[in-house]
Amino acid sequence: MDSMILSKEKMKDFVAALGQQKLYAPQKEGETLRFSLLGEEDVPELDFSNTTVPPKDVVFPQTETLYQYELGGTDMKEPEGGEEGAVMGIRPCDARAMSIVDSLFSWDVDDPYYLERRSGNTFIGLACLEPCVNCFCTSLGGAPASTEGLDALMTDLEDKYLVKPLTEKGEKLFQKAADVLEKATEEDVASAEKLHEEAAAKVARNVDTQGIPEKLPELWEADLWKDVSNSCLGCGICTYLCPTCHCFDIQDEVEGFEGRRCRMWDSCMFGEYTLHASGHNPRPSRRERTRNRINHKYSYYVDKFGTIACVGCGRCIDFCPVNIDILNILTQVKEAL
Amino acid sequence: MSEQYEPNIVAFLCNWCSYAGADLAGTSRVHYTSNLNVIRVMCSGRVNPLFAVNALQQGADGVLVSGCHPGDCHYMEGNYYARRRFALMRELLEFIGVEPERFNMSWVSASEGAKWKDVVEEVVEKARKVGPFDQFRRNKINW
Amino acid sequence: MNNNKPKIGVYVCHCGVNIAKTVDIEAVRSYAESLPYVKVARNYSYMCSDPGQLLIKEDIAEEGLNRIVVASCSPRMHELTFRKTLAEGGLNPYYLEMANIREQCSWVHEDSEEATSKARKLVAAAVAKARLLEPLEEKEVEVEPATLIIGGGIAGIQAALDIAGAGFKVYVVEKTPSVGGKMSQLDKTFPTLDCSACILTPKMVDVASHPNIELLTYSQVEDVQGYVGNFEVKVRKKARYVDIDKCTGCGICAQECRLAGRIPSEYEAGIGKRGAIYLPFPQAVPAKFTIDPESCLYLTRGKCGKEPKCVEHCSLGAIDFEQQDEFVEFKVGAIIVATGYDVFDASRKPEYGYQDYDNVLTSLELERLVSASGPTGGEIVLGKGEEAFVPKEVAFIQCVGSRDASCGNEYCSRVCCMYTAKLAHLIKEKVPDSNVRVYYMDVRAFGKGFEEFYDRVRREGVRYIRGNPSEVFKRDGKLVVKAEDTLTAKPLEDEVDMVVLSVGLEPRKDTREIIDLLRLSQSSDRFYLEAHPKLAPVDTATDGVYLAGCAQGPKDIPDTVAQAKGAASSALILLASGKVNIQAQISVVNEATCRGCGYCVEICPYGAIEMGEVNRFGHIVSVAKVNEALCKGCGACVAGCFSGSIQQKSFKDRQILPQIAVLGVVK
Amino acid sequence: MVDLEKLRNAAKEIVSQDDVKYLIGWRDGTFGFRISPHFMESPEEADKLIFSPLCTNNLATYLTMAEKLPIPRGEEPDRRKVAVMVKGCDSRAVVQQLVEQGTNREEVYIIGCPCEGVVDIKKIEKKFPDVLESVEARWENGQIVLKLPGGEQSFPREEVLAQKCLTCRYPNPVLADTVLWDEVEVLGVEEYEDVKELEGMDSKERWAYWQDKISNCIRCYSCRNVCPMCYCEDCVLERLNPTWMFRSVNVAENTAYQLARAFHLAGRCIECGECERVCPVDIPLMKLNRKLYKEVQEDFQFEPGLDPESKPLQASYRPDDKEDFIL
Repeated sequence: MDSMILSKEKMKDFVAALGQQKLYAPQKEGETLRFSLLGEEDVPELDFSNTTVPPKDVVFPQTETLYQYELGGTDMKEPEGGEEGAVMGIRPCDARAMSIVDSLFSWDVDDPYYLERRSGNTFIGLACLEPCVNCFCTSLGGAPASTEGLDALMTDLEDKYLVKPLTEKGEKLFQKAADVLEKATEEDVASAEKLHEEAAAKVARNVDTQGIPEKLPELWEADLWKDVSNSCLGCGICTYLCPTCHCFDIQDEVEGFEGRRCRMWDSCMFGEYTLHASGHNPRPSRRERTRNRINHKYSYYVDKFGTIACVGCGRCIDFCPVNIDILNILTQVKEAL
Repeated sequence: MSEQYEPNIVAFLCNWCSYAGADLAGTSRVHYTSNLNVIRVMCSGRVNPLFAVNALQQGADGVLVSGCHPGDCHYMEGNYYARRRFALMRELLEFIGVEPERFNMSWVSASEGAKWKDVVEEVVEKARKVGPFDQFRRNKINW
Repeated sequence: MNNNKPKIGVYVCHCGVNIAKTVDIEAVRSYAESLPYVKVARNYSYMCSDPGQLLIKEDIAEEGLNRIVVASCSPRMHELTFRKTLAEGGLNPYYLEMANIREQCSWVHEDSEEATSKARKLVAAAVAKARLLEPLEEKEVEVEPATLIIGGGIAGIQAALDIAGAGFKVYVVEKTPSVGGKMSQLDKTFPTLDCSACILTPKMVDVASHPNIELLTYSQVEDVQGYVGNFEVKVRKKARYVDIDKCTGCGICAQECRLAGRIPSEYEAGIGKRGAIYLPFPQAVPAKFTIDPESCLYLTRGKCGKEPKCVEHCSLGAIDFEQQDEFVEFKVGAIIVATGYDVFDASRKPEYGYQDYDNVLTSLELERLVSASGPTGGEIVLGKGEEAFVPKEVAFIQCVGSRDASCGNEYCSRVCCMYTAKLAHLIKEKVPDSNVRVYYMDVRAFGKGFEEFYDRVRREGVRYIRGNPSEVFKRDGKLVVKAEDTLTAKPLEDEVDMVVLSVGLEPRKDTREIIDLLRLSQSSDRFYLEAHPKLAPVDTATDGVYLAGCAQGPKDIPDTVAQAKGAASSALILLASGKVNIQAQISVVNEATCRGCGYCVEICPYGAIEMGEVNRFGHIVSVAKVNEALCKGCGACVAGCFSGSIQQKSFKDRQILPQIAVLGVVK
Repeated sequence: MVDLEKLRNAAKEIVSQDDVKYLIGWRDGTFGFRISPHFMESPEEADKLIFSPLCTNNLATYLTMAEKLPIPRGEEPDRRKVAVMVKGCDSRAVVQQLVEQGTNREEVYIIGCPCEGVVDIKKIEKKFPDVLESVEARWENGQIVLKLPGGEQSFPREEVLAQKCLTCRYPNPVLADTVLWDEVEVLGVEEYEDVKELEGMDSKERWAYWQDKISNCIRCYSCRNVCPMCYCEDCVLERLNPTWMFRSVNVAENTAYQLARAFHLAGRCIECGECERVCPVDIPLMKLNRKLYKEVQEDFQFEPGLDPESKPLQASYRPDDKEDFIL
C-alpha cells in the first residue's frame, strides 16, 4: 500500500470526500480536547500533544443503552446498531491501547457492542512528533509512530500530512478521497521516518518492566501501597482518562414507568467498586484499590492476555490532582522486588 | 416553540396551608388552568430544592413550592427553612441559565382558595412566556 | 411485612356527579389498569360509602391486593376513612395512596378533556408512589390526665367546669386579676335580658372552689413543649404585690390609695376609675387585691409619701412590694384556647368623633353606663357635676369595625345588632321619653328569639334608619350625625345628645404569642383557624389543642358556651381514653450512612433529634437519633440532610422522586 | 516569611508527640511544578516537608478521608491527633468541618501557614510545558520566584497566582494550634467580577456558557472527592435508591450533578478552589461556588468557616430572611 500526501489546505475537502459516514476527530471543547463527532462545518483539530479524554469512548462509550423496557413488563427494545465510521487523529499509544483491550472484549464471550464499533470504524492514527513530558510509550513496546491497532497512520510534515494506509480498511477509506490526495515522494516517506525516530528519542521518561508482571503479586502486603495511596482522592481521573481501562458497570435507569438498562464506565478507584451486597468490600480502602490498579495493568492482564495493559500515554500522571505517579510507583515496585 | 405549547408545572404543597387552600379553591368551585399538578408533602420544609432540579430534568417546565405564610407554619419553622433553601437554589438555577420564571415559591394559607387560583395562573403564565424547558431535560433520544 | 411484588388496586370514584361530570371516569380507570403493577382498577359511584369500601376489602381478600390507590376527593377529607378500610381488609393502613381528582381536579377544571388528562396523571403519580409505600406502625403514648385552659372568660369557665366535673384536673390561666372576662362587664344579655352578672358569678365561684380546678389568675403561659397527651406547660404568675393568702379583700387599701379614683378602670371600660391597688370589680374571683405596677407610685417611682398608704392601712400585712413573678410548671394532656377577643378601637374610625367628643361612646362604655354596678349606678347620665344631663336623643351607629374592609375587618361581628337592640331597649326603659334611632346596614337577627326581640324593640319606638353615617360632627354644641337614609335616598343631618358606636369584635392583640406557643394558624380574619370549618370547628391543626369562644371568631354567649362544651368534650375524649396514637409518618435515620453533621438536630423545631453514638465496626461514630414521640413528621430535617440519611416515612425521597418523574413524563 | 527550617523542626516535634498519629504536609512532587501531599509518621521524614507557592492542595480534605476500617474485637480505635498543615483557606475548611462535626477538635492539630498565595499550576504549565525536573518556588518581595531549569525567574502575583488567591481575604489561618511565621498582609479584594460578568448575560447566553463546560464533565467525581466539605460516607448524588440523578454521562445528568454539588456547598464552601483545580476537563466550578458565596454573603450576611461555634447556614434561618422572590 502506497503512502499518500494530504495537503493541510485540503483538509476540508478531504473530510467532505469521506462522505456521509460518521467521522470522529479531536475537537476543542472549551479548554478540553477530546474526540467528538464532526459536524458539517467542523475541521479536525490535529495540532495537539494528546487529547484529554482518550478515543476509547468512540468504541466504548462512557454510557450506552443496552435495551429499554417498561416497568413491570418483560418486553425489551434494543437500540439500532451503529453505522460505519472513521476515527481520525488517534495517537499511536491510544490505538495500541485499543488493540490491547480487544483481547478482553473478545475473550470468553464476544462483546457485541464493542466489537461492532471496532469493526465498523476505520482508525486513522496521527504519529506523535512531540512526546509529552510524562510519555513513556517506548518502555512498553510502543513508539510515537507505532501502527498497532491502526488502519492508517498520518504524519505531520508541516504543510501536509503523509498518509500511510496499513490495512485494507484504511486503504478503502482513503480511496474515497483519492481526488484530494497526492502521491507521496520518497523524500516524504524518508522525512516522516526521520521524524518518527527523533520523536522516539525525545521520550524522556521510562521504566524497565522486566520482572514486574511475574513478581508484582509478591508485593501484596508491601508498605509501598499505603505510601502511594495515602494522598489518593479515590476519584476516577486516572482510570477514566486511561486508554486501556475498560471496566464498566451496568445500571437500570428508570423514569416514570419506563426504564433502560445501560452500561457505563466504572473505576476500580471508587469505593463502590467490588462492594458486595452484604456490605463487605474486599478492597476496603484506597490502598487495596491502588494496588489493584497497578496489579491489573502490570500483572493480571499479562497473565491473561500476555501484554501489559498500559501504553505509557502519561495521562494518569498528568491529570492526577495529587501527583500519584505510576512511574514513581513502578520505580518503588522495582526497588522492592 | 409550537403554538400548542402548554407548560407542565409540578407543584409541592404543604398539607396544612397550601394543600388545604387548593382544596378550598375546589370547594369554592374556583376555576383555573389544569397545567399544574400537585405533590402533597406535610410541610414545605420537606421539599428538597433538588426536587425542583429533578422535576425540570424529568419534564416539568416550571416548579412551584407553596407553604404556609411565615409564622403560620404548622410545624413552626419548616417554611423558614424552605424559604432559605429555595432562595439559594433559585440563585443557582438562574446563574446556570434557567429562567427564574420557572422556579416559584408562594405562601398560600388554608383560607386563600382565591389566592391559590391566582398563584397557579401566574406560575403557568410565566412558564408559558419562557417556553418549554430544554436546558437540562433528560433526552430520551439519547436513551 | 409484605415484600411481595406490588399488586395495586386502583379505585376511581364518581362522587355522584361531582367528579364524573367533568372527568371521564372510565378513561381514567382503563388507563390505571394499564399501569405497571396495577392488578385491579375499578370505578364506583361513591367510594367512601359502605359498598365502595366493601369493594376494596373484597379485592384485598380475593385478588391479593397489597397497595391501594383511591382516586377521589382530597386526602384531607377521606384519607382516614380509607386507611380504616385497608385495616379492616387486613392491610396495613399506610399502604394507601390517594389521588385528589375532586377538589384539585374536577371542581376546578371545566374542560372535560383537560380534567380527564390531569386525573390520569394524578392517578399515575399515586400508582408510582403506592408501589413504594411501606407499612407503618402507629404507636401509643399515655395521656396526662389534665387540661390547660388559657383564658378565664365564660368559654374558659364553662370548659373548665365540664372537664373538672368529669373528674379531670384543670389548670385555668387568666391574664387579668379575675376570671369573668368580657361577660362580666355586660349588664343584661340579649334577648332574654338576664342579668349577666347573676348568671356568670355563680360559675366564677364554682371555678375557684372546684377541687379539680387550679386557678392561676394574673398569670400567663410562658412556654409549651411536648405533644398531644404530654404537653409541658410553664406559667408565669405575675407579682400582685399582695399576699393573696393574707388578703381578705376588705378593700381598705383601695380606699386609702393615693391614686384612688384616678386610674381608668379596665372593667368600667375607662368610664369609671380605680386606684393603683384595686379589685377589678366587686364580684371578682379571686376576691383579692392587686397592685397595678404601671401606675403604683411606689413601684414606678420607688416612693409613695413616707410610706405607701396601702402598707400603712393593711392590718394583715398583705402588701408585699418585694414579691417576684413566680413560675409554675405542670404537665397536661390537652389544651383549650379560650382567649376571647378585643373590642374594636373606635378611634380607628376618626370620622365618628370618638376621640373628639365626650358624648360619643362605644357600646361597651354604654354597657357600663346602664349597669347598676357601673359608675353611675345604672343611671344614664352624661357629663359631670353641673353639666350632667340625661341624653334624650340617642343615635346608634352599627358595624363600627365590622364588615368594613377599610379597617381590615371584613367579617360580621355577629353580636352588635342584638346588643344594640338590647341597649336601645334599656335606654327606652330608663329614659322613657328618649328618642333612639339605629343607623344600620342590615339587621341580622338570626338566633333563637332574636327576631322577636328585634320586633319588640322596634315596637317600643326605636327607629331603624338604613344608612351608614358618613360623619359625626358638632354644631352649636350638639352632635350631628350625617347620613343618608338609603331607603328613601334622603340625606340626613340628625342632631343628637349621644352617639353610641356599636363596635365589633377583633382578634386579641396577643394572638401572635399564642400562635407561636401552640403552633396554631390564623384564618384570613386573623382569628385562630379551626381544623375544619364544619366538621372540626373546635379542633386545631395541632393535635390536643382546641378552641372555645371568640378566640375562634365572633360569637354570642350561647354559642360560646356551646363551643366551650364542645372543646371540653374533645379534650375529655383524649383524657378519658388515656392513650393517644402518635404520628406514624415520622423521621427515621439510616445510621449506616449518617455522617453525624448535626444539621437535622439544629433544624428540628421540636427538639426531636439528638446526636447519639453507634459502633461502626469498632469505631464509635456519632449519628442522629429520632425521638419518635416528639417527632411530628414535618420532614424539614429530611430536606436538610445532605446524605439523605434521614427520611420521613411515607414521604421518603424514594417515594416522592417517582411521583415527580411521572408528573413530568406522563402525557 | 516562610522558614523551612522552622517548619521542619516544628513538624519533627509535633509528630514526636505521643498524641499525634501522623502529620500531613507538602513535599516536592515527581516532576515539574507538581507537589505531593506528604504523610509523615516519624520525625525522619520531616526533611522532605516544604511550603512554597506550589503548595496548592488543601490538606484538610484528608482529615475526613481516612477509611474507618473494621477494628478487630478487643482493640480500641486510634483516637490520636492528626496534625495538618493549613494555609488560610485550608484552615477555614477545618473550621467548617468542626462546625459540622466532620472533624473532632480533640483529634486534630492545626499547623498554620500564613500564605501569600499559591500558583495556578495549569497557568504555569502552559507557560512552561516541558519541565520534567522538580521546580522549587518561593515568595520574594511580593513576587513569585521559580527555579526553572534555565535559571530563576520571578513573576508578579497577578501573572501566576491562582484566581482564588488574588481575591483571598483570609490568607492567614483563622484557627490554628500553632502558627509557623508572621501573618501576611491581606491583599485580596473580592469583587466577583467573573460572577458579575455571567450575571450580566441573559439566561440563554448563560446556559450556552455552562452547557459548553458541563458537557465535558466525565463524572470522575474528583471535584467532590477533593472537596474538604464533601465527606458523606455514601454520596447521595451517586446513590441508586433513590436515584436523584442517573450515572449516565450527558449534559442533563452532569448539570443535575453539578447543581446539587454546588447547592450542597452553599454556605459551606470556603473557597479553597480545589474542585476547579483538579477538574481534568476545566469546568470553572468555582464560579458556581462563588456565585452562591456572594449571595449568601449579601442575602444572609453569612460567611462559612470562620467561627467553629457558628450555626450552619442551611440549618438555621431568620424570620426576616429575604423573600422578595415569593409570589
